[in-house]
Amino acid sequence: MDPTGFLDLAAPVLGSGLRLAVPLLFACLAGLWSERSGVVDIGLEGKMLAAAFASGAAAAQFHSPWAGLLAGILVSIGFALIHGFASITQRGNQIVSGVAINFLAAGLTVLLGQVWYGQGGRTPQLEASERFLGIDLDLGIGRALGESHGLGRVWSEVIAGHNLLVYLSLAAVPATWWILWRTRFGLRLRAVGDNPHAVDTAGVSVAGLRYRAVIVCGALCGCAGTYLAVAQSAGFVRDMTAGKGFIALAALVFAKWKPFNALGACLLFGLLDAMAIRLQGTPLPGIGTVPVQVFQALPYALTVILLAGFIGRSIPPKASGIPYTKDR
Amino acid sequence: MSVSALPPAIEFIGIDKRFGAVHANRDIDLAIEAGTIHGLVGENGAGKSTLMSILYGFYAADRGEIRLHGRKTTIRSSADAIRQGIGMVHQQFMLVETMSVLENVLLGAEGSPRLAPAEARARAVLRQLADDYELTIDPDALVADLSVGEQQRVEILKTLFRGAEILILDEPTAVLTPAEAAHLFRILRRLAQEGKTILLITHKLKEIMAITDRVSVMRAGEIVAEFETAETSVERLAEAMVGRRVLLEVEKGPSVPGAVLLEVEAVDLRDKRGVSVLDRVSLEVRAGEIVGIAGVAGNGQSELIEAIAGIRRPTSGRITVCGRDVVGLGPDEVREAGLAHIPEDRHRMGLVLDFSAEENMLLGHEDDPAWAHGLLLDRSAIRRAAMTAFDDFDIRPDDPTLRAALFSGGNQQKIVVAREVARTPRVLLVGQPTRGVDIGAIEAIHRRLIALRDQGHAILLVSAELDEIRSLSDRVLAMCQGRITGECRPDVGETEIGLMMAGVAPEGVRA
Amino acid sequence: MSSTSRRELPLVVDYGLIPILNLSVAFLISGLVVLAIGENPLEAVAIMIRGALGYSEGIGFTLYYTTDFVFTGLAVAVAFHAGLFNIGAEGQATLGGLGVALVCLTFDGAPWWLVFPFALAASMAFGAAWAFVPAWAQARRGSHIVITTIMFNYLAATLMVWVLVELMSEPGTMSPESRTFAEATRLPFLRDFLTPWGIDLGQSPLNPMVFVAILAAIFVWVLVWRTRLGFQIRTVGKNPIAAVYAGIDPGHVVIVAMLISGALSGLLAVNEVMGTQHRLLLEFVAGAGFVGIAVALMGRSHPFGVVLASLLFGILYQGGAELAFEKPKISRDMIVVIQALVILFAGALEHMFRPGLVKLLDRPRAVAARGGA
Amino acid sequence: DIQPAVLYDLGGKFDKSFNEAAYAGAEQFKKESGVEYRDFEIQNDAQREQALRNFARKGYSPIVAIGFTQATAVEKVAKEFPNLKFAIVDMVVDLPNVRSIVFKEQEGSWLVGVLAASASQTHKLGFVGGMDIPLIRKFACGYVGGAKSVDPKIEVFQNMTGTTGAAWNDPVKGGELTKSQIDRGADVIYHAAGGTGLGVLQAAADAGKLGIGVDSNQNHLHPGKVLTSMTKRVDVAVYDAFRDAKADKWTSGVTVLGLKENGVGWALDDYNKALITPAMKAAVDKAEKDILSGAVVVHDYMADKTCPY
Ligand SMILES: Nc1ncnc2c1ncn2[C@@H]1O[C@H](COP(=O)(O)OP(=O)(O)OP(=O)(O)O)[C@@H](O)[C@H]1O
Ligand SMILES: Nc1ncnc2c1ncn2[C@@H]1O[C@H](COP(=O)(O)OP(=O)(O)OP(=O)(O)O)[C@@H](O)[C@H]1O
Ligand SMILES: [Mg+2]
Ligand SMILES: [Mg+2]
Repeated sequence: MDPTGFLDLAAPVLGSGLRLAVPLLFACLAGLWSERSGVVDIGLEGKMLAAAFASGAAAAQFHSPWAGLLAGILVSIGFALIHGFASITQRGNQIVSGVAINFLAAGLTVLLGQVWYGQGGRTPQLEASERFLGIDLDLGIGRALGESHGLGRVWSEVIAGHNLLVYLSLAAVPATWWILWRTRFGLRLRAVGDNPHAVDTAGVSVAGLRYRAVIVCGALCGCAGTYLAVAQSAGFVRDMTAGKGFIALAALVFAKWKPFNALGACLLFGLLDAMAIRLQGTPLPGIGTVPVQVFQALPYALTVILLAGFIGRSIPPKASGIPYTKDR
Repeated sequence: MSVSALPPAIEFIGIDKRFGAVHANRDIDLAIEAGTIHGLVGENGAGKSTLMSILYGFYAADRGEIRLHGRKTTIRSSADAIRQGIGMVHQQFMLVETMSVLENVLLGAEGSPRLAPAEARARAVLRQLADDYELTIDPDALVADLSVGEQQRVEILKTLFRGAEILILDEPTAVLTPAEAAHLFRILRRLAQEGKTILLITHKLKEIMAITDRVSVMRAGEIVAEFETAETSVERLAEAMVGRRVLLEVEKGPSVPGAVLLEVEAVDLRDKRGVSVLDRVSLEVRAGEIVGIAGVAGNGQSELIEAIAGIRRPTSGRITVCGRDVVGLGPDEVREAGLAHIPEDRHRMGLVLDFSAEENMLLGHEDDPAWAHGLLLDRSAIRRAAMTAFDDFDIRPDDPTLRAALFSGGNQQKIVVAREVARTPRVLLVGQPTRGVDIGAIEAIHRRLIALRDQGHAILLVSAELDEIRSLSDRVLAMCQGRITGECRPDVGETEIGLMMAGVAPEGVRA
Repeated sequence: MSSTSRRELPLVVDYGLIPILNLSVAFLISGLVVLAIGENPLEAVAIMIRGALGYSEGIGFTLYYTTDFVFTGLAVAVAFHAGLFNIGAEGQATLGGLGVALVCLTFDGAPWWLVFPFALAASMAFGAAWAFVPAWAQARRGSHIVITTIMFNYLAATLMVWVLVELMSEPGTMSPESRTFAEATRLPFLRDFLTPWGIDLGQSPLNPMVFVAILAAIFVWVLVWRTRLGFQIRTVGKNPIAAVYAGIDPGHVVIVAMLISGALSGLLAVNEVMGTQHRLLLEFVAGAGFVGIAVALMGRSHPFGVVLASLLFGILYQGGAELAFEKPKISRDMIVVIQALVILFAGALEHMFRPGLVKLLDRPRAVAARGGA
Repeated sequence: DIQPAVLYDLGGKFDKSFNEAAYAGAEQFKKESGVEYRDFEIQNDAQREQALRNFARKGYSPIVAIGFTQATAVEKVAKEFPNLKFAIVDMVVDLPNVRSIVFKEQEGSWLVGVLAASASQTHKLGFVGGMDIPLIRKFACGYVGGAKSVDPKIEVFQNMTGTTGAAWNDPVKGGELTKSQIDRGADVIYHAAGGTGLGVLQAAADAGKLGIGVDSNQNHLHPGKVLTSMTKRVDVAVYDAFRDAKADKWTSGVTVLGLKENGVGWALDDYNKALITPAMKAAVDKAEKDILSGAVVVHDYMADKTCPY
């Protein structure tokens, strides 16, 4: 088929893939920060959910998406600190703590939502002015490329016109890389995830580093949650994270704990999802129409195959998951 | 040397430390003159590491004070210690293996928030240090890829980079080859001459005699003796440590070699990256003899042992144990063929530290019918066996139900040895049998190996300790870059063996 | 999982006092939340306890939930001993359900004691099969078990919808669920046995699987601590290098351990499908797979601990249901919060009171140990 | 006086769908009659029976169970308590003391299909379902039928959200599904996906297209952007059950609520009247008349698990 035609077909899918990738990307980077410092976090889901609720509520309360973002981030950091206290200060089991965080968020969001708004945990529906909507980045380029087909369409649907958080998530990737691999803080943080004893004997506080990492993790989850409730949709709905936290975790392993790989992994997941959506109900050449479930299963099945086929072993930071004690 | 008028660099005054009810350090008084090298010896668990850890701010003393250059100081954390100019090279290295030498040196002493400038500065300093102390090492090398000796150099560089005036080394030579050790000592002397104060913990009394100015002996948490090195002897130190006379020289009769039990023929081995680590290695070990392999660590000895034990599969060549070709067999099958293996790293391979001692006795033998009780394991049988082993090897504490991690290195090593010799294997592979082990334990282990030889077992010994090689072996092979570079009788001089280890075989040494 | 050198305490303290302290804190905080929404916390706790343990029917329900959690908890625990984190219990149990349903529908009408063994076998076989691919991928292809098991949970759910909608649900019915099994084929309820003996379990769905659960716990204990396989599993989990040295093939052990783990998860399905619902439903596992993770870790991966932790969660579920029923103000979400707090304080923060207690009473044994060295 | 009770399905009281409608009905009854009622949200399948029995033991009656998954439990418990009144929505339980209320969703869907087809400029419509289960296919089938009756060549894209409970609470996914349908040209999108539907209506509104609500009247969510809502009066069903019990007019047996009984329909109010042109109004009124007169028989997917349209 002719290139423009193909682009017309691909552009929407790519755009949708990107939109679906954003929350995964935020969460995945969050996990990266936490686990690079040696704190395993399966509570990403819960933090996202809590943030989604907080941002939804705050945005409605103060009629500003920014208030939402702020609240989302703060609340998520709060949850992150609980996890930090349990796994860093108390040397508790990090997975149990993560599970607890997930339960806590699932219950508390709906509970408070019910008490405050009496809509079964839903936060009030947000006006356009209270949300992060697509910002017009056309800059004439879209027009120059020819409005609504071919490259023009790619520009307007894949590159331009997304909401602020989308670009923020993309910016977070190089930022994460730069901080972790180009600064003192990053050096120490990666070190503490690999051999905390080395950091300790070098006279740097292990706990201090890990707490800071956990806080960044919280902030990023906050962005993820806000994106869900205040950008993608117009308010919080119970359990609206729908397992994205776990997919993000998968992406993190997939990405071998590296920022740019994380970008790739999340885009891949997003794209697979978008394709699954697009392909639903369309007959396959040769086979004819296949059950919806085939396409719904596609992203998960492909992930497994890719992992077993191409990715090979991915080794987590050596000290991740292990509480730090001075003696062997 | 003349005792200077100025106050000692370090003074421990009544230092006392308990772990739970373990009295690790009892009211320690110790003064160390600036610019001297001070030795600290004692059995496993005597309290040496603890005392040093206190000086380095890693543990807090329960009582007592520390003075540096006469000034009373409180050292609450490693950070404090570093600020006070104290540097420590720990028993197990404190390095981030996935990072470069440069990053490891910088860690915690970066200076600027951005790395780039800090790295530039560090490179310059490293170059300087390299020139001053022949501490040459590629700053961009990944630590994981370095030999143990090099890794230790990194540790020393770390302390110097932080401008340490007082240097603590905990068993620095436990993992070094003679050459590397010699190199290390040259560096230490240089540092001492420049007025730096050095505290050296080691189990090797010869080293104490060689480079320290003074030496203190610890036993059960106390300082039981202190000598001017010049005025003491290995024997007196040993006696002070253990509290009884110790036989340092293993006395052994001549060997009566029998049939060939282990035969290695033209074995090649490439690692994952395809680099050749064993190059047409051939050797044989007969019943009733100990063959020692001398060589600088990382020249294929470990790989050779693992290839024979069935842990690595040779790319080509034949290996026969008791006449059975074992190439391609798994470790368990090789064991059945009559081989036992004391691995060189007990913590990494020889033990499961979280298992009880008796469960460690099972490792590799879990499907031995002796332990079987129908489908189940026969706990009482295992317990009985463990008990006998514990008495037999005098392993302390005398409680096989304790986690292996709670035993000192010496006793941990005895557990491994006990397990491996229990089934009187025909062929025994022994790697670094006495690394990090106190002389009491060394004596016991050596005796046992000789006894096995005399009972007609074939023993292949790999050790970084030339002394150990020479005192135990009946024949010595030298290895270099994966090749056997020479063979000689154990009584030839260190220099010849050294040459062979370097890959140049001077004529005449071939026996 | 926990720090290597924790100074040991008397078992009474470690497994008695500390958990009780933790639980009290959890309930204290829950109490505050209850207070916040305007109910009397003490009354709430009373209702929970009474609802869960106060009368025989409640106990029946409590034990019924416990049964589920024991299976998934043991499943996660076994994997843990091999150093594997099996998040896939949910999916494995789901597939187990498929197996049970297939057996029961094929032999529909046959007496239950005849079908039972096949149902057990099928549930375990299907559960194990669903665990096999992730295990194989981990062992032989090095792909991370956490991801693959997560993915297999989704795949299981998807498969179920298709099977139930396309194959099992009969025309005319709205619901994507299988035909209900014949009376004779269902597992009998214990209440039917016990009423003659004067024990009235009311209408609780407690069925013989509770005994199977206990057997499973004993089996796991024997397996892990009394058999060679168990020894090999633990060795691989604690020190894979030592395992290789010992001649154990870690890959092989990983696969076997995961198969056992999957089979245990599968057993949950017999309790639910053949024992309680008597038909195959969508999402009948209802999160028990994830509760299993908490249960396994809180039980320190020890079968006995797992059983206790499962009991705790059984109480929370049943007591919680009663509480939510009694107190309209207290929604099911409130119950989730309470569960979360329990997991947090009794699980993640389990060491909070340790240091204090250690100071109080120290253990001579460990001391003698090191002193002697 | 009576002690009515409602038992919601797993989706919960506030699922923006039939459970919520039931809640609304109960509340209305409470407001009008001043009679208190009890309700309960189950957490897992085992609690269905348990909760029903709890109500029954405490003598609650009538007890209304929402959702087809309750059938087995209702059957059991209703047998145990023959002198209490039970009602179940969306499923038939054949017992003397049980009132079964089922709806002809296909008829309501047909009507909104007609409206959608007449409102569409692109001759492409969208449908977003929560999960690929018979009930949802029933909605879809009627919708397609109605649309095709207006414009035989019209294309209807269908998407299902997911395969787990999350599928009913995933507005983000719902939004993406909708966007994708819009990208393919759809300009009117109908949802039957509970909470997920919020995302569907949102996405349609954001893109300046039209959405169609379901179950309760959702026109107000995005004034001028929701073409209409297919109302399924579960609220009425619950209300009637309570009222009949109170007034001793209780009747057991099967009640089928279709167009004729005002059990299903389409919502017209201030929020959307600007969207409904006279022509559209005429078209839908005609369709309504045909169905009532039997001239048009809307196929029920459940009958044979196929959709002829
Ligand atoms: N982290 C710890 N926790 C509890 N007890 C400890 C700890 N570290 C050391 N001990 C106790 O203190 C005593 C001294 O230990 P230390 O490591 O100082 O001995 P050492 O002289 O360094 O032995 P080695 O020569 O084997 O290194 C040991 O017997 C041990 O019982
Ligand atoms: N984490 C710990 N908890 C309790 N006691 C410990 C701990 N670590 C070490 N010890 C004690 O410290 C003493 C010395 O232990 P250490 O590991 O230093 O022996 P080692 O000979 O140095 O072993 P290696 O040199 O092989 O590391 C032993 O008696 C041991 O019981
Ligand atoms: Mg030591
Ligand atoms: Mg030592």
